[in-house]
Amino acid sequence: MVQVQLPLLDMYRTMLTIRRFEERCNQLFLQGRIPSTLHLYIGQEAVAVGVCAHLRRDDYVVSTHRPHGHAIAKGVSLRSIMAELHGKATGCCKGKGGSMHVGDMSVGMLPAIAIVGANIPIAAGLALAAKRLGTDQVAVAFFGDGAANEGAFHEGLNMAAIWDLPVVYVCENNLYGASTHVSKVFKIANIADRAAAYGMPGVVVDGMDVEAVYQAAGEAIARARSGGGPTLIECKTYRFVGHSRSDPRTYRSKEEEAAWQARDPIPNTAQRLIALGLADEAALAQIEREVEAAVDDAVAFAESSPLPEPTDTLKHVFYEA
Amino acid sequence: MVQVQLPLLDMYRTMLTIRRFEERCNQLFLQGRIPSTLHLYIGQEAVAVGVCAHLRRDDYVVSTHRPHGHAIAKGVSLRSIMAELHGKATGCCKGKGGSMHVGDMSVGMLPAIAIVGANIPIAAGLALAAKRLGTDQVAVAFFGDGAANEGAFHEGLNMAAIWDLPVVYVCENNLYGASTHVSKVFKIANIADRAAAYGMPGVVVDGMDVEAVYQAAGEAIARARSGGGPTLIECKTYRFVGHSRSDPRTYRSKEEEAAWQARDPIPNTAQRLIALGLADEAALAQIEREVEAAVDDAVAFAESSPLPEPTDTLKHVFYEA
Amino acid sequence: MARMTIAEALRQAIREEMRRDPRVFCIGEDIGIPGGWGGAFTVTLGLAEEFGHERILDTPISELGFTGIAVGAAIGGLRPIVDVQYGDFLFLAMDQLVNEAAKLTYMSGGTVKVPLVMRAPVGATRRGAQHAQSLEAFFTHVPGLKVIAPSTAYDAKGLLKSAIRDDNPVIVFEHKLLYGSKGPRKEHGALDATGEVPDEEYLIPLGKGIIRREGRDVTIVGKLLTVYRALEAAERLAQEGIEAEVIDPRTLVPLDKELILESVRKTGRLVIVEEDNLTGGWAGDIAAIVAEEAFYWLDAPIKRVSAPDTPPPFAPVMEDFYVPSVERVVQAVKALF
Amino acid sequence: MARMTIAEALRQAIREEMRRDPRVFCIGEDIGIPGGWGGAFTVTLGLAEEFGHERILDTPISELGFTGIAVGAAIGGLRPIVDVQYGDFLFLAMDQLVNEAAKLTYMSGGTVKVPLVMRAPVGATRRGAQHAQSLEAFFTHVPGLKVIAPSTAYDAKGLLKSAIRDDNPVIVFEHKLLYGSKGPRKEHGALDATGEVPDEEYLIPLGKGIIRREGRDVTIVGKLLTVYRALEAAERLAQEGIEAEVIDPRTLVPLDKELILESVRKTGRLVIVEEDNLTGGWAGDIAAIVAEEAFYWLDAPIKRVSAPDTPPPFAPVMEDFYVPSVERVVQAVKALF
Ligand SMILES: Cc1ncc(C[n+]2csc(CCOP(=O)(O)OP(=O)(O)O)c2C)c(N)n1
Ligand SMILES: Cc1ncc(C[n+]2csc(CCOP(=O)(O)OP(=O)(O)O)c2C)c(N)n1
Ligand SMILES: [Mg+2]
Ligand SMILES: [Mg+2]
Repeated sequence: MVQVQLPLLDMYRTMLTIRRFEERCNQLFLQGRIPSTLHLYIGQEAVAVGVCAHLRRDDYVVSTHRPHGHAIAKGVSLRSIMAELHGKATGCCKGKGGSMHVGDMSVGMLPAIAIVGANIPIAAGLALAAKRLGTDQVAVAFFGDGAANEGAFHEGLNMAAIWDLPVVYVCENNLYGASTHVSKVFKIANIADRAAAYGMPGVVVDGMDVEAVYQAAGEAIARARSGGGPTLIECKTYRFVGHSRSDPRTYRSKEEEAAWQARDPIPNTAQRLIALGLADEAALAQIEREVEAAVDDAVAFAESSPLPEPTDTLKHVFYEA
Repeated sequence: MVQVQLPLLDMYRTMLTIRRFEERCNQLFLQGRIPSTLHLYIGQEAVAVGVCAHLRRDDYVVSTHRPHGHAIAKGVSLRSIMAELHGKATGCCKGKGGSMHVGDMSVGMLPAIAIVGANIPIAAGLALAAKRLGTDQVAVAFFGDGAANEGAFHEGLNMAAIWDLPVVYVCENNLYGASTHVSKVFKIANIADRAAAYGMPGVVVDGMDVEAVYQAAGEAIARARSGGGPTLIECKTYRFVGHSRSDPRTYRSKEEEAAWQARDPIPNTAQRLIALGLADEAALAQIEREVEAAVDDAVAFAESSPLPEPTDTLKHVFYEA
Repeated sequence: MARMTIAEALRQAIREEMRRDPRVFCIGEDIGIPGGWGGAFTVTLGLAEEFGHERILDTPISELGFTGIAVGAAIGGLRPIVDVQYGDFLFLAMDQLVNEAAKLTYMSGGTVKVPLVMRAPVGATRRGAQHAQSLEAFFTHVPGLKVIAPSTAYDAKGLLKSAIRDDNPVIVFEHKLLYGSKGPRKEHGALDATGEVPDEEYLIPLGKGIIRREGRDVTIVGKLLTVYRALEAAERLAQEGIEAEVIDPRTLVPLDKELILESVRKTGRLVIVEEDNLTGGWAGDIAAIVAEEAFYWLDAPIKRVSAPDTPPPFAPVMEDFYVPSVERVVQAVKALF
Repeated sequence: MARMTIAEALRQAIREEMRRDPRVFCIGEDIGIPGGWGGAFTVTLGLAEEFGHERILDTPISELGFTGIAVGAAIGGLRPIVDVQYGDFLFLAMDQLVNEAAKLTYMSGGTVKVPLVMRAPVGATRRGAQHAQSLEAFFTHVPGLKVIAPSTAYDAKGLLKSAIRDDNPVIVFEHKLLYGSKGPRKEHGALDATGEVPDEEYLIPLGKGIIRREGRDVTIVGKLLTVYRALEAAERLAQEGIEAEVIDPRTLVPLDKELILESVRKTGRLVIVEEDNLTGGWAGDIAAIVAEEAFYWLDAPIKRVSAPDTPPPFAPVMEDFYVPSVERVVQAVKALF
């Protein structure tokens, strides 16, 4: 294994930012202060963060219905995400997108695609553009276990493979597609094994371990960037919360949840940081305060932002230079 | 390997029937006596015949844009196929279908589906019905190498696998999807290896050898019938003719064609029959005459059959009991 | 008689038909998972307990695939009720619906039947562009498909039962704001579409529309949610002395054309209200039929009140602008006088 | 000036735009295979020789996937020209076209652009139900997509060039009987749609229709093949003293509504002719627009001459009944007088 210099403290901060940001979203949602539905990423932070830590600003991320974590890890501003969730004109999509479509192309994050699996070929297309334009950008598609049963997965991975596209496919296997357990819809144990069907390398990673994710993603991204083609990385992970708003999670056991909670990447990384001497309790407390402040700021920004005009509905159907 | 009693003479006759029938179709087409386009099966006869030799009348076959061979092997009458190609009211689809949709459910042959890959989930559905109704019927889907890159392949095979459906997937890898060579669109050598992605057995068979096909299909069909679930069989084969009407085949070499022609299952099977003492030259000549007569009869039937009424267009949009 | 929501009425229809005919089964995502939600809007909740997981069949997320499986199963002798969680996902399954389900009877010269029901929730509910579309016009345009769009609990039950017994593919559009889904699946902005449903069995034949309100001055045709908008508009118009007749076709294919034509021949004026985008919408078809077949009875232009030609926006303030309001219906009618 | 077929004109448009802009590329099945056909109807024949296989990119048979790749490539800075061999296969790619390509600009608040061209052959040509459909109405209904339907070589070139330079997804419908494809790809029953194409560069802006024939008595709107049917009908009607004005909108979205309205205001009568099925067709939309916006100028009902509500049948004798004939257009017009 290659020895890499881990930006562990940065990754910790980003994971914590995602966590606190989403906890706040959930509060605001339950208070009726943000509309719609939310698919929270809580529990899976190590995946977005471990992968995106390698990405340049001009690299691409294409996400799903559960995009907040990817957006934050890719550098979309908390303010613009929070404003979007509030349906405000200052949102990253000017209020047109909403929770399931947050994104900001100025930092390489495409508005997320909420059709399960549909982001997979799109990421290959971004990679094709990068390859053709000679930019050495890499595209990353995040998607769930559920998405791996969509035709788009099959067609997208195959073309990525035959054309050696600079794309990394990160399958976040959190054991459930909505309420459906993976064992009901896969006869194989590891989704990563499907990579073989396309002549692509596939790896399984502990998605609760940000260092492991960082390691595997680093290899895949370096390979993609240097012309070595795509990789399928399966991260075994878990969402600690419901699938979407007010999901009572009665399709899974409290024991299962507790076992995964024990592997929460955030306290675990905090301990690692202390053990490695990269931070002490005071430094972590300071990060916590800074993160809270950033989330407060995002909420304040969102709440004080103007609503779109109703007639803004009619704008942006077509692109105007 | 299980020793099986091969119905080799019957299979020879059926292969020859397909060959002669399609040669005649091609002639009639070139003479402008049948309209439209034709996708001929010439060269691949061993596959349809080796598989269908195991099927009961009430088993299902779901075919593709290239269905004549499957239809004949499954027992659709030559007359009704030929009449269909002529656009006659006596055709197996009353003239509504045409070459790409021949079929006859009374012998278990669904009107063929000309959307590449679309027959794959449909076959799984027929198998699901058989399983639920407890009929011990088996469904077979034939499809090409090209179809294995459609999303429908992925979704269909996965569900067939997780539900242990009595379906056999027969991929006829004839090296080309239209003009496109498999090496351009697959990074893997054997399509059968994709079965592993679904936890399904996959086998590679010489599709020019009717005995080999018979053997592999027999095992897969027996497994399906007895509740053992689906199989993916890849038959390596070759179409000796163009993809469709008047294809000059300039995308492949004469040498390649010649090499495969040398493996023509029809003369090869004739030799085997003689070698095994199952037939002599006279018997084969007799079969040849009978087959020719059957084709003549089909053409005569088709040509003397009435056209549909123009207003028949309006019938059968909805099913009437 | 029992008062129930549309979700409950649909569930009861499915339960009764599954009891009546062992060939009927449900197939879709998250429809029968123990502890799950009974589909995205609770319609199949509890059915797996009665009928087991073979008949309430949970699938992978493979819309094209499981629709194709339903097509095959229907041909093979079962009677599948398929669902997608949001109508928007039908675009993934469209090949199986349009090229296969709708055409196999025809292509086979009438010998193959495909008794399949496809249920799809439609309508904008604060979820943005990919979970909000109205899909009706994409499917009314496909010969070989029947299309129903129930707006009351009574109709939902009676029509769905007929759809299940029909020997053809039938698409059922259900409006999310009309389900009356409860508990965690309750929808913001939902209407109270509960209604009385008889205890005894009944069917509503496909192809029969209904007059929801009688009137002599103008005909308003709505479907699903917009039936309610039309009725509310009619009340307001009545206060100004305009008596609107409100028609709910209930079945879009086959369409009860005569009901609409008769009404227009009486009123001389027509407004069609739908939540879908204006261009290419179903409303255009109704307008075209009337402009051809009741032209000489028309006293004024035909008006369509539809969503604008934009994708559904997310922000509530824009979504409320997007979805046709009662006010827009009132204005459209008044413009005809 | 050079005389050429539509297939040649499309090819020339692609060639010129590929020379002009290195970001333009073609992606589809069998489009650049050496010794192959240049796509199903020869449009890309020979282009791989000039531009190489990276820019004439042959794909697996994966319509959803390569359409999605084109969406991504467009966002990433390229300008893909995608094709499907038959329009009927668009149903497989519909999710990427409707839910992604058409909506990403909107969902992103106008920041993302998707400059993608999707080419699709339509029309019945003796191949049966799955290789014959007219797809226009499925896509004119989708906000965020532009739609063109060229019926002459001149228009094909000028419109396709504009489509390639457009910053939005544009769907191009091409009629198989108008291509003028040669050699083994020649179509039975094809019309001679060859025409003069200038040597110097020109563009035809999207959204501008054209009057193909002037007349004062009735307006006939056609598109693609039915423009020719309408023109032939007009000649026959002229012999009976009825002067028909024939309009070819060329672009379906954005529609040159004014051109049609002005004509109807002049003639007072409207017949719309299209090869698509009647119910839910594009013709209904035109009828609805006129019934709303030119109602007071109409002297007679609006007539649609369309295919019946059946899938396309195979047998020539039925297909000929299915596709609107000149005779049917003539009868429809005469019924208005
Ligand atoms: C094509 C499609 N089908 C169904 C849905 C509804 N849906 C939204 S999220 C979801 C589960 C997705 O599971 P997975 O891919 O594992 O992602 P996770 O939610 O676990 O992050 C489903 C079924 C959808 N959005 N798109
Ligand atoms: C979905 C779809 N895409 C494209 C086509 C056009 N087409 C017809 S046959 C064919 C090649 C199919 O290749 P393969 O599956 O290998 O079957 P083969 O023709 O070799 O028997 C293509 C591209 C089609 N009919 N359906
Ligand atoms: Mg999951
Ligand atoms: Mg092939």
